[in-house]
Amino acid sequence: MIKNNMTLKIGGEAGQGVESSGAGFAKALARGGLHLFGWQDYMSRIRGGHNFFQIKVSDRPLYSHSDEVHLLLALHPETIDRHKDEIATGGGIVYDENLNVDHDYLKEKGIKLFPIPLLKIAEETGTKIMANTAALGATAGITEYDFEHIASVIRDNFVKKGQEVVNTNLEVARRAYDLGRERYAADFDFKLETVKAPARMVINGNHALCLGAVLGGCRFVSAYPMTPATPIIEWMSTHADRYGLVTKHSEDEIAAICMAIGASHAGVRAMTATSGGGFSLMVEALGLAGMTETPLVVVEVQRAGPSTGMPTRTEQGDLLFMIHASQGEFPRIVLAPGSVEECFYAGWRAFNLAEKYQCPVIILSDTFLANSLRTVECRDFNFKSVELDRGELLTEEAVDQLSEGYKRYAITDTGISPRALPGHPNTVFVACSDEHTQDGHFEDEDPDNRIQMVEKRFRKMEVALKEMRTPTLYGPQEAEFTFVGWGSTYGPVRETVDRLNEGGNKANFLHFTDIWPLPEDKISHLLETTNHIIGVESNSTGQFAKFLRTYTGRKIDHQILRYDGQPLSPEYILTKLQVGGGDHG
Amino acid sequence: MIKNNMTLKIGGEAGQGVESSGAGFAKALARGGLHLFGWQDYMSRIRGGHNFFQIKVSDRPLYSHSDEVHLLLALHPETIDRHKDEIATGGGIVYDENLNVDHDYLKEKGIKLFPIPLLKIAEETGTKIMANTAALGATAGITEYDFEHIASVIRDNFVKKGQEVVNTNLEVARRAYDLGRERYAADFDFKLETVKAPARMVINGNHALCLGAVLGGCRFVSAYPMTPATPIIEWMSTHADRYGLVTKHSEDEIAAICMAIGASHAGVRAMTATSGGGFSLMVEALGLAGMTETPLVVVEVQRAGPSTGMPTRTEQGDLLFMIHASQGEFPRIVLAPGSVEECFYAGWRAFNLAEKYQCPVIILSDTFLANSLRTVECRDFNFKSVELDRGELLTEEAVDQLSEGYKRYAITDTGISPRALPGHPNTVFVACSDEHTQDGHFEDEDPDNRIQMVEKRFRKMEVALKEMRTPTLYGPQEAEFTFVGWGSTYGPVRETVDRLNEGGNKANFLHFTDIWPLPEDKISHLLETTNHIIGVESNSTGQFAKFLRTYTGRKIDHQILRYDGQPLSPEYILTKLQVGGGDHG
Amino acid sequence: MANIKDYASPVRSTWCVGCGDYGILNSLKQALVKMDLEPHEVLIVTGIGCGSKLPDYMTVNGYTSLHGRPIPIAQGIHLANHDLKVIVVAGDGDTYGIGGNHFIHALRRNADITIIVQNNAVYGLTKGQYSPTSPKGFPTKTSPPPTGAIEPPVNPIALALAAGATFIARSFSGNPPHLTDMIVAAISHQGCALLDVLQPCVTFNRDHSYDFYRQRVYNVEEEGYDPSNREVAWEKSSEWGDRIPIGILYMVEGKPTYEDQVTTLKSGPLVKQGLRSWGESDYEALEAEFT
Amino acid sequence: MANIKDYASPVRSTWCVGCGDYGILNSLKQALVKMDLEPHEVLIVTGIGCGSKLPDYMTVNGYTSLHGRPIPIAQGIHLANHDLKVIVVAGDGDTYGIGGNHFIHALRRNADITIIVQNNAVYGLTKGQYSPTSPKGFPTKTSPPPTGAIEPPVNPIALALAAGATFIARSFSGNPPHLTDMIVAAISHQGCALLDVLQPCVTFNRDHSYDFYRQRVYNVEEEGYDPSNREVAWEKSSEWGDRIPIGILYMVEGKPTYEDQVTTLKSGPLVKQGLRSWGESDYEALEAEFT
Ligand SMILES: Cc1ncc(C[n+]2csc(CCOP(=O)(O)OP(=O)(O)O)c2C)c(N)n1
Ligand SMILES: Cc1ncc(C[n+]2csc(CCOP(=O)(O)OP(=O)(O)O)c2C)c(N)n1
Ligand code: SF4
Ligand code: SF4
Ligand SMILES: [Mg+2]
Ligand SMILES: [Mg+2]
Repeated sequence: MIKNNMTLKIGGEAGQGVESSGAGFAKALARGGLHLFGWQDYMSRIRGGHNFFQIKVSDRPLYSHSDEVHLLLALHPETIDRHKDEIATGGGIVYDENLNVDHDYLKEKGIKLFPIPLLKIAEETGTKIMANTAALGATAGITEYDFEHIASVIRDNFVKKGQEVVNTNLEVARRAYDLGRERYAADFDFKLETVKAPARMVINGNHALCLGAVLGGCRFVSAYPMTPATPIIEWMSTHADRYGLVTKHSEDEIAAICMAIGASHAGVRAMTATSGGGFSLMVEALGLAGMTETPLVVVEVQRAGPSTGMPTRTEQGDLLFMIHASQGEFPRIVLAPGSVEECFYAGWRAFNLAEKYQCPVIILSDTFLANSLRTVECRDFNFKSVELDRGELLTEEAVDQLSEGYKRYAITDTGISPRALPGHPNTVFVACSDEHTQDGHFEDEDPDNRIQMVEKRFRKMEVALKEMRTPTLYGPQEAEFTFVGWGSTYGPVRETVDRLNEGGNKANFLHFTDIWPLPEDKISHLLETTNHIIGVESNSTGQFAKFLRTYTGRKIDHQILRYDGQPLSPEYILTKLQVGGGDHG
Repeated sequence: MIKNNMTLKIGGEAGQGVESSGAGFAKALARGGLHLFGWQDYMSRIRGGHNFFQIKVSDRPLYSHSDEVHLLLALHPETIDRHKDEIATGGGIVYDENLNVDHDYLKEKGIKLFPIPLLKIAEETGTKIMANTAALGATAGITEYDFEHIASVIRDNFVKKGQEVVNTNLEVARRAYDLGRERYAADFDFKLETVKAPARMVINGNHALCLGAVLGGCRFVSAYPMTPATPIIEWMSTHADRYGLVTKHSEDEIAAICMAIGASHAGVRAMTATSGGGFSLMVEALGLAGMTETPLVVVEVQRAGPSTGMPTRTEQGDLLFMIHASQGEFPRIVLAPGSVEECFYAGWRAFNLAEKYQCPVIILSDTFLANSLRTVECRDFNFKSVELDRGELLTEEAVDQLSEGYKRYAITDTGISPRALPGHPNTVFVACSDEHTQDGHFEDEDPDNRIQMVEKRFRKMEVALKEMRTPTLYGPQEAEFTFVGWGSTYGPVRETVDRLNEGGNKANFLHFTDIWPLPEDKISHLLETTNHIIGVESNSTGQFAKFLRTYTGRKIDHQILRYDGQPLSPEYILTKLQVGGGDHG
Repeated sequence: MANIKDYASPVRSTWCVGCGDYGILNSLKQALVKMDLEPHEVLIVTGIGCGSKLPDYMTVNGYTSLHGRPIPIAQGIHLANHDLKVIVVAGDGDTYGIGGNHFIHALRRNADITIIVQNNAVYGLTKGQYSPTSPKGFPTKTSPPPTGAIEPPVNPIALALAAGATFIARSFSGNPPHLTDMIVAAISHQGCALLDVLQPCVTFNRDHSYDFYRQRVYNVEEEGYDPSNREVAWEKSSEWGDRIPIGILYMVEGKPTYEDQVTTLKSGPLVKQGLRSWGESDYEALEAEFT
Repeated sequence: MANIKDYASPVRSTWCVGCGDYGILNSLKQALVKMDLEPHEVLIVTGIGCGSKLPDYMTVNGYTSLHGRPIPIAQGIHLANHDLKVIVVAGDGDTYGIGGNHFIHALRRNADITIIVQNNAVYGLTKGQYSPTSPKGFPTKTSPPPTGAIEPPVNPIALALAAGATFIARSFSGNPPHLTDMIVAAISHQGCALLDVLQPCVTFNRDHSYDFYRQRVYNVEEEGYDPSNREVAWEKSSEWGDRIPIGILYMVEGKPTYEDQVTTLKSGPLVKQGLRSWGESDYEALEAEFT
């Protein structure tokens, strides 16, 4: 018997409730003190097709999914066709007994079959839409998981629909649970059992980022829907009244970023969120924020490009674009969180950085990170630990005391000019997208003023550099080979390192989250002690590897790149480690 | 006496005709067999302010201006205030005798003063707007240049206004010429004299590019005005009827690039032209061309950024932006011509590359290159040498013969898929911005198809690499130090190398025009034999230096960067060579 | 003779069962056959959205482009080859939201293309946010209660009229014969033609169902409406509620198209003019300009 | 009391002598003083163009932004601080050309900002290309003879009306008293106000000179015009030729502004609400959502 160490995969058509079932089961697991990593995969369509939700469960913290599946919950036959070969030894399939399934083939492969009259139970007890409830019940039964956790989630999810709906669903779940347990539990080796544990949240990257942002003082979000960033404006909008936000679904992404710039100029912490295509439309205004030194937070949730690409698939294809977007040269900060904790952290830290350095801050996420759920300790999401630092924003009192002409773009040692908000008689000024004087007047010609201004702006980055975080080292100090990754590669690489070290190898891992500006010296120093560096990225050209070479001179020795739209997994990395990966200029 | 080796500078307010006077004098010089380099500097305003036109003359080919001025033609007093300190020993100032001038100061500095009753001559003979004609006449007189060259330009310029206007202008010029010669020629050491020479054109980078493009088969130009790229759509539009072009000044840059993509998709060689800000708006559609494999030529004439920046000033601030613009990864080609000849060449070559590799080609120019005039041998602009290569574009006959289903995105060894134009029954297909199958159907999920398509697209770049030009080496094969430059740094660096070598140093120069894709091996090989590399760029962060390090590992030893909006000059480079230049992240 | 089967596609649609886009797809095919146009004579440009997948579901020249940008792409194609019938098919978000500027300028210049809007008053593909044509108060995740959508909806008919459109029609995807007729009329029109199609989204916009529209739409033609009168059309444009007019709401004939007025195009489609051949006199003229 | 001198700027204008932008600048200052607004209570957002340099020539809060984008920036500012009077001043290219989409959507949502358009029917700053309001046939370097500009001009009044504007006026920079009144009226209006100002560009558009307009403009108010009637306004919107109407062409009062309807803003300007303070119950609610 293998306890609390398995992967469950729920598959079905778009519209069949794969996502809600997966999320529900995940919550039930977390409430039982278990750790999980949940990965959602959906197609770019509204109905039909094939979606799945894969949940890895463990009693230790998880950072990635694995490719092996132990229990497959099939809401339609395609789920079985597509995923049967992922099923591990001893694994099985739960499905409605009326589903048309090629028993012989599956049995031959040694896969256990767990047909259950899901629809029948649902219809007999309630209505047929409760078949998913039945499926969850049956799954819990077969794994002998504590029914109460399933019940508590059902109660929470249906409470708005009234006690009767709750009761019927509970009844449906219970019946399926009992049947599953009775018929199949004895034949299934993978079990789930409640563990005593501190409170944990189940959250994905998008939502973690939202929490960080609102707690970090964000009060204005303007955006235009774009997969996979849409949940950000949606979460913010549905919580706007409650938390005193203003959100605006604007006419396009250009308006979205411009509105955020306007709101920030007026003094409100403002952000926009989009994916690569929408970001492309924001490029001009990004430079405006740079030139006018307006704080701005832009979340870019990458998906597989180029162009419309694969809208629901993952990729880290926009790194170099983010660092170089927009004409001319201006300071910016690029953060690439790699876990939900880091998303939360980036969510509020970005606002501090934006205000301290009066520049745009880009948070670079991706489909995989945005949509993957993980259990995290509530203490790691310590809401009270959020720090607020508005940098050199002049207080009302400070402004009251100003006597001479206020210079919005005063030349200072740090390059940071004390910032006043519009509305006070002592600090009337113009923010100017042309090159300008210290007090914000157009200065399109003077070479000396120009040099001063260019240098002033870049001095800010030298200050910022000091608070950029160097990469985290995971694993032993010394190793035969060192993985280098950034952003969402964190989980899969971390798990890979664990497996390698458990297998007797000596590997470690440098995980980068603060991408730009890059403290070159510190990084070069870190790289000096490495033997063989393996770059891992979800793109086809090894963008981070190029970036690292640009600033440290160090060429990555070997690259593992994935660019098929699928997230990296420990298995993928381990396989590629043996065969060697590809690389395009 | 110094013959045919001097710099003339004409300065005045916007609206006073500085540009037309400068261009006129330049033509007169070229017709006399002289070489010239003309540099225009204007402010971002319509009237007033201060503009100038600086013409360096020689009997050998020139590639740059110099900072020293020998004859200053002042149409308003500010010209004198601003430029008096640039006047070389023995140099002088031509101005209307009624201009208010600080004689004492100027005399003390040893500057020769050549007041002439320009306005009076103009008014007595014709009308006061002919004062500029008088000024040119006087200038020719003082330098004892053959009057006939001035006369021939006057005839050409005014012929449309009728013989009387021509005659009056000739008369004005003649009187001023005689007066200038009589009064001041004896006291002025710098002389201009006709030289026998083959026919030469006087042309700037923007127009050279237009010529290359039209001769290269460009028939469609959609653009939105933006300094300094506007003259491209203007030249194309004013010549549209004559040369059978369709041009469209569209509602914005997004429409401009989309129209060009549409026209190209339908089979017409199409381009758009803009500056950095407009390009920022084109970023999303650039990726569309990449994904749908639509040939496209985009001209980006850089100006000083970020954002609106200094609209009429020069900078090379957009290099890394061009190489990385747009989400996701796709093939593109970036060319950065450095002289008017190279602009001409890039103008037609870009269309061949775009069609051969079915991808966007960006021509990166800048204010300095776009606006600087040079004399070039007509034979170097050999119109007949233009080659047309439409790559794997299927002919009507080839398409007639197709039997099976045509695959627009067929997987091939070269990555290049034979391209058919819409309109034939045998090749009906859909161009698709989502990831797609070989026949253009949406394929947003399949990992194998994805890998094939990503690799197919990038294989095109491997083929293209073979025809990318390695940098030109100027100067001796072996040298103590090697300058590395790209695009418009060409002229100033070349002149610098000449001066250094004349002065007993040993310097040479690697000039890059084909930026991307970069044949890494060949370049690394070239760099191996260099001792000390000095990077020269018109930006503040040394973008090309970073780029070179990324792909060759070679770190540039010393950088000379200019980022005050002014073009590089040999004097600037030589001065910085002594003191050492700055460098920001 | 064009045949409906020529337009069939091997690809299975991903649209929801009951989606109004099926009606548009079918009527479009019908209309093309009616006009005796073959797939290679037509080019359909779409944006990004549920409906914009349409070219994949028929056999026809197509360009599935960017969200908001099919209109300028279509204009470029048509300027390069005006032998093709160029039709834009795109969503309400695509056309009246992000693409609004191209929309008004294409109409103003009377570009000789047809614009068919799949107007479901919602963002379908991104799963149900409010769109520029969603009614005030429409609750979605980007316009949650209590207010729902704050903005009143765009009025595409009025906007097109104000932009200078020469053909404006509305139809309903639940009325295939009418829709087919309107598509034929729109494509036949010389100049920029707007056809706004009421398209039920059965998944994200239950308010604007087939029933909702069936109870409300009426054919203006049956009421002797005169589409040539701009004042009347203006009044008609604001009719929306218990009665929703469908049919040709405004049409003026004989106005020159943009393409008609481009000198170079008088010698035929640009692409058929090939790469221009250059003669000595051209070379001389070019050189003369710069010597 | 606000004083005209408070609005003076140390910067010398770069506009051409005689440019119509001077009249707009002067009347704008007059209007602000008349309304007793001080420079710090006002924020002027401009685009890029000759006229968009205006904030540099007065002392006032300003944001000189991007070509075509002042309208969304202004909306963001006003949503964040609705105590400020937020005024967009921008060219015809800026507003009706590249920025056309923001224009129609700001009007539709009745954002509480004022939009003053320096309409010189040409691109001034880029030296004389045709603009969206240039007349058909207008010859420029991007619309050379024989055809000149092919497109008929945009009709901003009609477009605004169709977009759902609640205030539309036109004035002439050669008539300062009228212009001042119109600016006062536009700023005073609750909701999105469009003021199109006929602005002679003496350098690049000689056709639309002061004289041209002086001979044609007439004040609708003097003819007893009723600006509250949308049908009449529609008719008026197409009057352009020997007679050009100026004045308030359409106005509807009492329609809620966008800002009025945003729940969070009922507690006062967002910026004055500060960074929200978080209590235990908030933390619990947030946590509960994810546990
Ligand atoms: C630049 C850009 N922004 C956003 C998106 C995401 N997106 C895809 S479709 C769509 C809206 C679809 O609505 P509509 O145009 O009405 O078409 P429908 O799906 O309703 O048919 C959006 C916002 C995108 N693809 N590109
Ligand atoms: C994105 C972008 N495209 C183009 C330009 C160049 N540009 C500056 S002003 C202008 C047009 C100005 O016309 P208008 O808005 O009518 O203002 P005016 O100068 O006439 O006052 C253009 C095209 C720019 N600054 N940014
Ligand atoms: S979501 Fe709506 S518009 Fe999209 S396919 Fe389904 S029904 Fe049609
Ligand atoms: S060019 Fe025209 S709009 Fe610009 S400043 Fe001169 S007169 Fe005014
Ligand atoms: Mg829609
Ligand atoms: Mg204008």
